[in-house]
Amino acid sequence: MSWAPAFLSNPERFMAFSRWAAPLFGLIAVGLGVWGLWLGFNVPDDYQQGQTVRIMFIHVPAAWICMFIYVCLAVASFLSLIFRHALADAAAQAAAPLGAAFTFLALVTGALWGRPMWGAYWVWDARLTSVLVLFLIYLAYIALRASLDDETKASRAAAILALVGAINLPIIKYSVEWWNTLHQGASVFRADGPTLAPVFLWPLLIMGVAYLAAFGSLWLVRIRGEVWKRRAEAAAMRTARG
Amino acid sequence: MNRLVALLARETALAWGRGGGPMVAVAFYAGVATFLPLAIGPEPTRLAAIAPGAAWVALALASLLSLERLFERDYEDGALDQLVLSPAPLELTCLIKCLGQWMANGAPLALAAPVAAIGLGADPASAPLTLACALLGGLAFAFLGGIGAALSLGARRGGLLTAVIVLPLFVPPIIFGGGALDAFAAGLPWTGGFALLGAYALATVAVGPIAMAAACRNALS
Amino acid sequence: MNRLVALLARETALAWGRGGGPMVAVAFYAGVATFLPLAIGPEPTRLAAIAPGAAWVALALASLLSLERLFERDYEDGALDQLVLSPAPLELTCLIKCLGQWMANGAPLALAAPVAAIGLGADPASAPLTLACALLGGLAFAFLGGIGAALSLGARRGGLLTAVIVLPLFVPPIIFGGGALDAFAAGLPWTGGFALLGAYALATVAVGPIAMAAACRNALS
Amino acid sequence: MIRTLTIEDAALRRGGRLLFEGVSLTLQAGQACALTGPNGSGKTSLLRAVAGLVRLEGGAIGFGDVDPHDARGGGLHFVTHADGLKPARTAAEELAFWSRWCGGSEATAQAAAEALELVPLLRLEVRRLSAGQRRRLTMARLLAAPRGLWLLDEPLSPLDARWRETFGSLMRRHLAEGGLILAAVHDPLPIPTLSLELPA
Amino acid sequence: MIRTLTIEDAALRRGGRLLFEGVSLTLQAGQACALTGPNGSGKTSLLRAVAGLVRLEGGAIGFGDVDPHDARGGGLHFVTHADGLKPARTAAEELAFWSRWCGGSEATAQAAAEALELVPLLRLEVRRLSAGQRRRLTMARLLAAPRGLWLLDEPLSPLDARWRETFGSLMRRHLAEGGLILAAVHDPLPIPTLSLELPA
Ligand code: HEM
Ligand SMILES: Nc1ncnc2c1ncn2[C@@H]1O[C@H](COP(=O)(O)OP(=O)(O)OP(=O)(O)O)[C@@H](O)[C@H]1O
Ligand SMILES: Nc1ncnc2c1ncn2[C@@H]1O[C@H](COP(=O)(O)OP(=O)(O)OP(=O)(O)O)[C@@H](O)[C@H]1O
Ligand SMILES: [Mg+2]
Ligand SMILES: [Mg+2]
Repeated sequence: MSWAPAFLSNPERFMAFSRWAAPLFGLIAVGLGVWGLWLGFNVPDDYQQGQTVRIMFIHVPAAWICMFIYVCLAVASFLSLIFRHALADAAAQAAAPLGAAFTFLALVTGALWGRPMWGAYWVWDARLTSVLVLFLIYLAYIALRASLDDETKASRAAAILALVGAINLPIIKYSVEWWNTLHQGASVFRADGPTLAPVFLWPLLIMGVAYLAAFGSLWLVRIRGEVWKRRAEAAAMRTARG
Repeated sequence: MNRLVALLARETALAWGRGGGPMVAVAFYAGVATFLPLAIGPEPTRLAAIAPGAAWVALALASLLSLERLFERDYEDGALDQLVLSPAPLELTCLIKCLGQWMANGAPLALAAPVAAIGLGADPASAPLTLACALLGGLAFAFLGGIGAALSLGARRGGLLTAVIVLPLFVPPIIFGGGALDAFAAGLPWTGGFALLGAYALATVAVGPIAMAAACRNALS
Repeated sequence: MNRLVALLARETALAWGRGGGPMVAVAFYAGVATFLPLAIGPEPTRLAAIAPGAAWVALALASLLSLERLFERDYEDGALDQLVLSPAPLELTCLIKCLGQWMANGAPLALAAPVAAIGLGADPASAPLTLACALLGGLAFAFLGGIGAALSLGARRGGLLTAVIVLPLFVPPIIFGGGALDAFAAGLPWTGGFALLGAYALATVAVGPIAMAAACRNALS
Repeated sequence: MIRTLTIEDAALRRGGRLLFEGVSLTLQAGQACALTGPNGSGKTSLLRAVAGLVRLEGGAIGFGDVDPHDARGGGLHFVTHADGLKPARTAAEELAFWSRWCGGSEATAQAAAEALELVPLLRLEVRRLSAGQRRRLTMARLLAAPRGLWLLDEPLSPLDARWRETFGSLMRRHLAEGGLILAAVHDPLPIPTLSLELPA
Repeated sequence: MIRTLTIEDAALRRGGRLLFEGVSLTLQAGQACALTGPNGSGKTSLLRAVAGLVRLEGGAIGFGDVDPHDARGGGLHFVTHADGLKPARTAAEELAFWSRWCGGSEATAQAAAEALELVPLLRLEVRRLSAGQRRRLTMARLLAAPRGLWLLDEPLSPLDARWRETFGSLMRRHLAEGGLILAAVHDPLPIPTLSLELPA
């Protein structure tokens, strides 16, 4: 794993790095979040969507980040499966509930937005359904981990599931292009550049970075907790054997 | 090669005994085709509209409920140990197991699907597409179900876990296939959805055995 | 008495682990409720019309597919021998087994049925009747399935036999329950169909255990 | 409680083949009998016939003054290879259920677990138990619910020397309390026994 | 073909408990080793480790100049209680499948069935076989597909005296042909063996 950053493969250095990185990311998240929301709530009403356009600044970054977290989960699972790396496993375990939470946020804000826009909280179209599927896969990951007693077996089984579930990511991404759904297509991350007006684009990007920092901070904190828990368990095992 | 053929024959026979086979498929769809009009009332238009979709959903559910035990029995009675101790790579063994399951369950159900759909009042012209979707979809369901079954080996609440793992993974093929059938019925281009279904099925056939083999090794160790 | 309570607890736990329980019911109906609109298109009126019926048919299919192995495992691993060697009459034991199966599978499915139906767009006023039908129907399905499972013990192609024996017996409750639900939705008197469903369920509970016990004794000897 | 077992001129047919005929045995309270014979001679089948699980072709089985129906419904224990334990349940759950099913209480199940040194294993799933541990778990119901007649099918084979010894003393105690034992074996039991040999 | 088995300083952990450590053994072509130890000491687990089904906590297992992957994929036979036979299939079907799976042919399966006197039983379903008959069916694949190393878990316990004898001579023949045997047992084998005892 020579290409992986040293702090990732060495628990000691990871702990040293995350001790200051986690709070720093947290501060960035709060700062950018406040700024982004302030900008977002002062944008002019959209000619089509009116007031409700403001949900965008919560919904869209949440939708981005929940897919990004899945990528993190899949990469960490891959590393733990192939290299049997304990820290990668802790990272995967720590990421799953965060991913579920952000996916839930995207679903709820999307549903709230859908009511005024489409006249229904929920429609069974491909984009919405595939995000729901993402949520369910996060839950399945958590459930699978919880129902195997043997720690190493649980982590390997869950890692396999995480990799299999990655098949859903392209489906979410391209669902709007493959089907004529109610949900609109990509307007920011496009090959030919964003098509969004700058007044909307900037707050959106700021909120995106804020979400990213928030996730980074929470993730590091949870990995640290996981590392501590495992150390404590190992110590308990040692003393138990005398 | 010889041993894989033998395995395929055995798995098919076992899956057949476990609740598969053409007669079961026919019975199952006969059930759906009889029950559905009985349960929701026999107005032809209502029925015809939902017929292919209902047959399609019934296929997914039937696959789900029969796949759960694909590995469990072999795991508990020691057959899985013997299957692992062989020159045949475990990935191939898993592939054959799923294929056997599909041949005993999925394929007969697929063959019966268009009949059931037409029985419910679907346009006979849709039969070839219904069949093709059911064949491909059944393949995807078999391999996805195999992954779920292998992952939940040795877990508490194995059956539940299989369902929780497998159901979300079933959604994309359902969307693809349902979309193709719906588009066909509406006279719209349906090849897109169908191609995606095929791609998804092939992807599960390619990736599924690797995941299953890893999961089986993990459960045995 | 004590031992029957213990048996009920065990059977419920086993059925639960075997793929039952409230979570599976929820997952199963979540599957039905998700798959159906995906497969047949999301037009609300279409969906609402078939919602209660679809939930009802899904219940029958789920019971059918999960019941097949009610006795088989115990027969093969010797537990049935031990269950027979007891002061409790085998009829009672069989009754408890089916009841456990119903509590772990049928009842949660029944509880989830109205939710799924409403989720698909059924009139919320129909929920109590959907629930009542599903509870009674589930009971009938469990005992009918038990008879099939016991009869096919030791037979080659056990699963097939179960389906062939049981499916025709499933038809009357389906008709009664579907009729009641349909009549309710149309604002017609529905008590007739419902009463027939109740009578049928009670009859299966009364007769089923006798048939099952005889079939089990026959398979063991 | 069963105090006598009589097998009179028993004949048994399986799948068209007559396994044995003219087999007779009388077992009194406090006696054990080792049932021997080559593989496939019908030892297990005879035990099943005594337990009422299969029907004799000819002859009769009696339990002294106990009604056969009562004798089979709660008067005897039958321990075979097919132990009916579910691999996915824990040893504790299985022990609790089977001892209650056989008429024991929580306390007797606990006592049996202690006597057979199963306590540290109780939290394990049955599939994790070693062959000998699993056999001990099966045997626990012999102690958890006292019954007169023990029908044992190769009871000692997966046990180690120490447990064969211990189980021998448990059998001696059962006999001393007026119990009866009929055991199908290939190796001699560590207790004094009558013997009944089935022909090939 | 495997001609050497070396176990060096093996340690094995199951469910958090260290079953054994520092276990070593060298087995050469033509040698058999009896693996003994009390119930739960890890005999079955060690056999599974040799078969590559579980991972050692420490130490190493080697097969001479045979690659471990090849050795486990077709170089050895592993016979345990959990025989993987399906009760509802016939003996003929199961024998045919497993011998083909192990690389044997129809002819070798037939020869094995004859050597183990299984021919009259072949049409029966596995669930109808007696314990000893079923064990013989499991053993048939040892003969149907020749492999160097036999890992046997309590191979003789359900067999009668005659079959123990016969199986002893089959083992002797296997050793004479340069095979190796590692067998977990509670009773001594009817052949000369090295011995390896696991501590309690
Ligand atoms: C529960 C319902 C909804 C879900 C699950 C959902 C999901 C998503 C997802 C996954 C994305 C990221 C797309 C990408 O990166 O390519 C996204 C973006 C977006 N969503 Fe939603 N959405 C929902 C409802 C809505 C509604 C009602 C609207 C408003 C009409 C809406 C407007 C948007 C917009 C404008 C974007 C940004 C697209 C872009 O610029 O890339 N969404 N949504
Ligand atoms: N339903 C059946 N049809 C045909 N043969 C049967 C049937 N059931 C049992 N048998 C045969 O009956 C014989 C007796 O089996 P049983 O299990 O009683 O033998 P056993 O003395 O216990 O042998 P072992 O020492 O191997 O355990 C066997 O040869 C078996 O194949
Ligand atoms: N996953 C697990 N978790 C906890 N303990 C386990 C697990 N797997 C096995 N064990 C324990 O490991 C020990 C070794 O079992 P093993 O089957 O190897 O013993 P054995 O020497 O073959 O005993 P026997 O003579 O009874 O067959 C047992 O005490 C068993 O309970
Ligand atoms: Mg026997
Ligand atoms: Mg062992």
